[in-house]
Amino acid sequence: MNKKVENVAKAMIDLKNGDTLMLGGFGLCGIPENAISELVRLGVKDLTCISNNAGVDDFGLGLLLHKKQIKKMISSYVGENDEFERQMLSGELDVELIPQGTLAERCRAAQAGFPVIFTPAGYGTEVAEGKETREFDGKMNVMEYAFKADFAFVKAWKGDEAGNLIFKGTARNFNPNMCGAAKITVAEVEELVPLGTLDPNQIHIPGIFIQRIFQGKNYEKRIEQRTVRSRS
Amino acid sequence: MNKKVENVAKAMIDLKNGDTLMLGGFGLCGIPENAISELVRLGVKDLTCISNNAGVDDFGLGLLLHKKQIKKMISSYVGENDEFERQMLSGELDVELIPQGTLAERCRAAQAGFPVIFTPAGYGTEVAEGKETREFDGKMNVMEYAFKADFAFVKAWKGDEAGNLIFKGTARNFNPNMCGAAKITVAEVEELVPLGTLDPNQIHIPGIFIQRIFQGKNYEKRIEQRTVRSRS
Amino acid sequence: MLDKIGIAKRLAKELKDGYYVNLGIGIPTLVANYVPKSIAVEFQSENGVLGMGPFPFEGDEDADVINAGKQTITTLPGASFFDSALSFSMIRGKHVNLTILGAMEVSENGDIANWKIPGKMVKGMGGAMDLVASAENIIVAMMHTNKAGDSKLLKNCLLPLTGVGCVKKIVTNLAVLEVTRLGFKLLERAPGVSVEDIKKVTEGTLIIDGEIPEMSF
Amino acid sequence: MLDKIGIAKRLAKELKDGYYVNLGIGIPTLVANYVPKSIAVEFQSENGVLGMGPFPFEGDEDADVINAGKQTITTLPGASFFDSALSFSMIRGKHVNLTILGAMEVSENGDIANWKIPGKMVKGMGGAMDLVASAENIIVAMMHTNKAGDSKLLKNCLLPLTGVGCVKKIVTNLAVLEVTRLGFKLLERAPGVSVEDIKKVTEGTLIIDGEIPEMSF
Repeated sequence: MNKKVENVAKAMIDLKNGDTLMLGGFGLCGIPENAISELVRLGVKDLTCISNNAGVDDFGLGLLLHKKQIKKMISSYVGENDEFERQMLSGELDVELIPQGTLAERCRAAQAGFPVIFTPAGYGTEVAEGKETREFDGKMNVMEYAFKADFAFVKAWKGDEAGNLIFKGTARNFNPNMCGAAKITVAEVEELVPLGTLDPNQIHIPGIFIQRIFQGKNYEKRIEQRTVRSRS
Repeated sequence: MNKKVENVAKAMIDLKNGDTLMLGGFGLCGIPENAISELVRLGVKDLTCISNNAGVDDFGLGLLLHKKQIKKMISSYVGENDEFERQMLSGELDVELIPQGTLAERCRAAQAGFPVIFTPAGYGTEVAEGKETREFDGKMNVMEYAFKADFAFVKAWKGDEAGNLIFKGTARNFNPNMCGAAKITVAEVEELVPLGTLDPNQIHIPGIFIQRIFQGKNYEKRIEQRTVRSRS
Repeated sequence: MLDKIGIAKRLAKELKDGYYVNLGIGIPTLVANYVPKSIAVEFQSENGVLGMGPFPFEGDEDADVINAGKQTITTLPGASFFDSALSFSMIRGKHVNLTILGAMEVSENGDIANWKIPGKMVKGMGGAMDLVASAENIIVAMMHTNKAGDSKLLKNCLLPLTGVGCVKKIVTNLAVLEVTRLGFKLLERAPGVSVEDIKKVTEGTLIIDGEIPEMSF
Repeated sequence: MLDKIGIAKRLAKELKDGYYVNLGIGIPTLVANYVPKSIAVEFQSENGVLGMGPFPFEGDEDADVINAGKQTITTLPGASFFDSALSFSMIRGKHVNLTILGAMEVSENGDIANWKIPGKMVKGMGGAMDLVASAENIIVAMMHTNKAGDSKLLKNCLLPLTGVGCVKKIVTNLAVLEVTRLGFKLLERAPGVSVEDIKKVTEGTLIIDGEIPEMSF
């Protein structure tokens, strides 16, 4: 079961204009840096991107926004990006904001084969407008659909050729929930280890959810808010 | 955050007749052996048990069946138990059989705060009788409710006093999905390790889902089907 | 006519390189022994393991490592363990490519009954209802007739259903058949079995289109 | 009148031993600095960590270990990392005992608005809608008035809502108030602040029942 591809270009050979993409990461933490760079290089357009955040002006999805490759963003928080704001206010960019837990679970529903979920999040707010709502146990819920996407791009810490993945720290975030939630899931890893190296008991995402995997390179891992305390 | 209790008796001090219990395990693999023994010792009656299987005649939930402590079983497969069969056919025992994936997900829904799920499993069969069904994307689904339970008893390999758990092999099964799916979740572990010993990146279930944890003892870990090949 | 091993060998020809496969209890389990050397497949067991290997050597059994048939197993390099919810995410989410399971009855529209006989002790459906409700590629492995000699390939199932319109293909001791809109399409005969032999024990509509080849292994 | 640190200190008194707490961005984040030594609490951050510790020492920052405010953090013994779905299972499933978050407006029936100002750039709700929809114990930390001096405790919220009827308690620079069926019940005054002062800047129904004590720390 060898899912390994040589490089990021091979991993997205059949990606095309207008595709819907899922991208893992929270802020700039755990984002698929190599996939984003390649999307910029390819210059594919009219993308719909499902990602919790939209990067910053010069990093992450901000790079795609800068080149106007994104038609629509589905996110929960997009606050750190001037170009995003400009395109959104000018109407160039379509934006759908949804609660973070709903975003995670709509990914998970796609992964797990559930058509819909019912969640209390957003009931009574404009997020619920036009959506079916329903009471269960005295509490109102909003019906939300599983996402449908062409590609999911996830970033893991370690992986093997079978597609098994282990994430690190809070770089895990949405990545595991997006695996297998699109037609094709591409995993980039900091370290591609030999088959049999990963402890079967400690694998976060089994390879069955992954179609392609490659060893990423040049990870910048930019820190958005460097907060420290002094040693004194 | 110390969830540690001295022993199994302390862990179920407020358990009472008529309670609904979730019990982890698949077959006899990963079952909460200490909790089951204590339930037998306590002699509590009229229990509703949510568990994928019902043990065998002289082990696992079979021990409770033998003492007629169970009023109702909610399971997916109950085939290895003569006493079960006798009580079921005589009408002493109420049995609700549901698909295994539905069982897992009704636990997970309770853990995750979802009121219902819609699953294709069981549509067109007697499992769907009396239940709401609904088409999504051309496919029919059955609406199933999150479980409501008083106690969940799970068995893990390692745990710490904060309630963090790591499972081993296929003894994992339903155990993680039942954590936090009842009012009180009691974890028994083969090894209670000092706080800080477990790698935060490798914890299967964070302690937030666990109310009580204790070091189990005398694990028999009976094998139901010992299948081997010869070394020649 | 095939024995159980023959059925398993024929089923093994349905495996394709890169497939994730869930094998039911009974004949399907035997399929794992006949995987062509030229392809890589991984076996999933719904109790929470992917990448199952052969049974352990005597003395190596681990009570914490079993398959859905509660048998002690081993794992191969690249294997993983996971919880029941994620296991059925693989199944419901159509990540498992092929499901092979046994049946008591199959109807010509692809309904399957394999979990309950009214009046007899019901053991339960286990994971079968999830598997048949979601898998896109379901092959039934069974004897063509029951112990009384009655056909198990019917116009309509008489027993309580496990799933509706889901079976795609059937491999029996006598034949390989495809479930089509018009009925059971005969694809192959078992060695030494004639089309007439198959007709006699197929209650559902049987479609015979041209020459029916004998199975090859 | 309290400053931000004063509000955080007063909020810290709401923590109870054994609580799992989610702190929003801004004033709520400061609460972590004032946990009473006598109790154990664990902080959850919805991006996927439980058991957050203080900021790292200079040079120890790890880009892979951040909180929901995207700040570099450390973890304490007993911490765990997890994915976003499990993180919101903790929140939606009511396993997090207390949520403290900021707000632009709160109405007397407990509605909260904290994510959107029409005509201005919308940053998004992040995890706030999930938190307020499910948490059973929600405390809002905010200034009593906005920059223009208008009350943020209203009969009805004017801004788009984040959640309905969910806020239980409010701690402002002037007062501690409970949301009751009849309106905002004044529980405590900030040091040096009179009931009259609070009345003036509370647009929603204010319930004053007996002597209102001054906060103690």
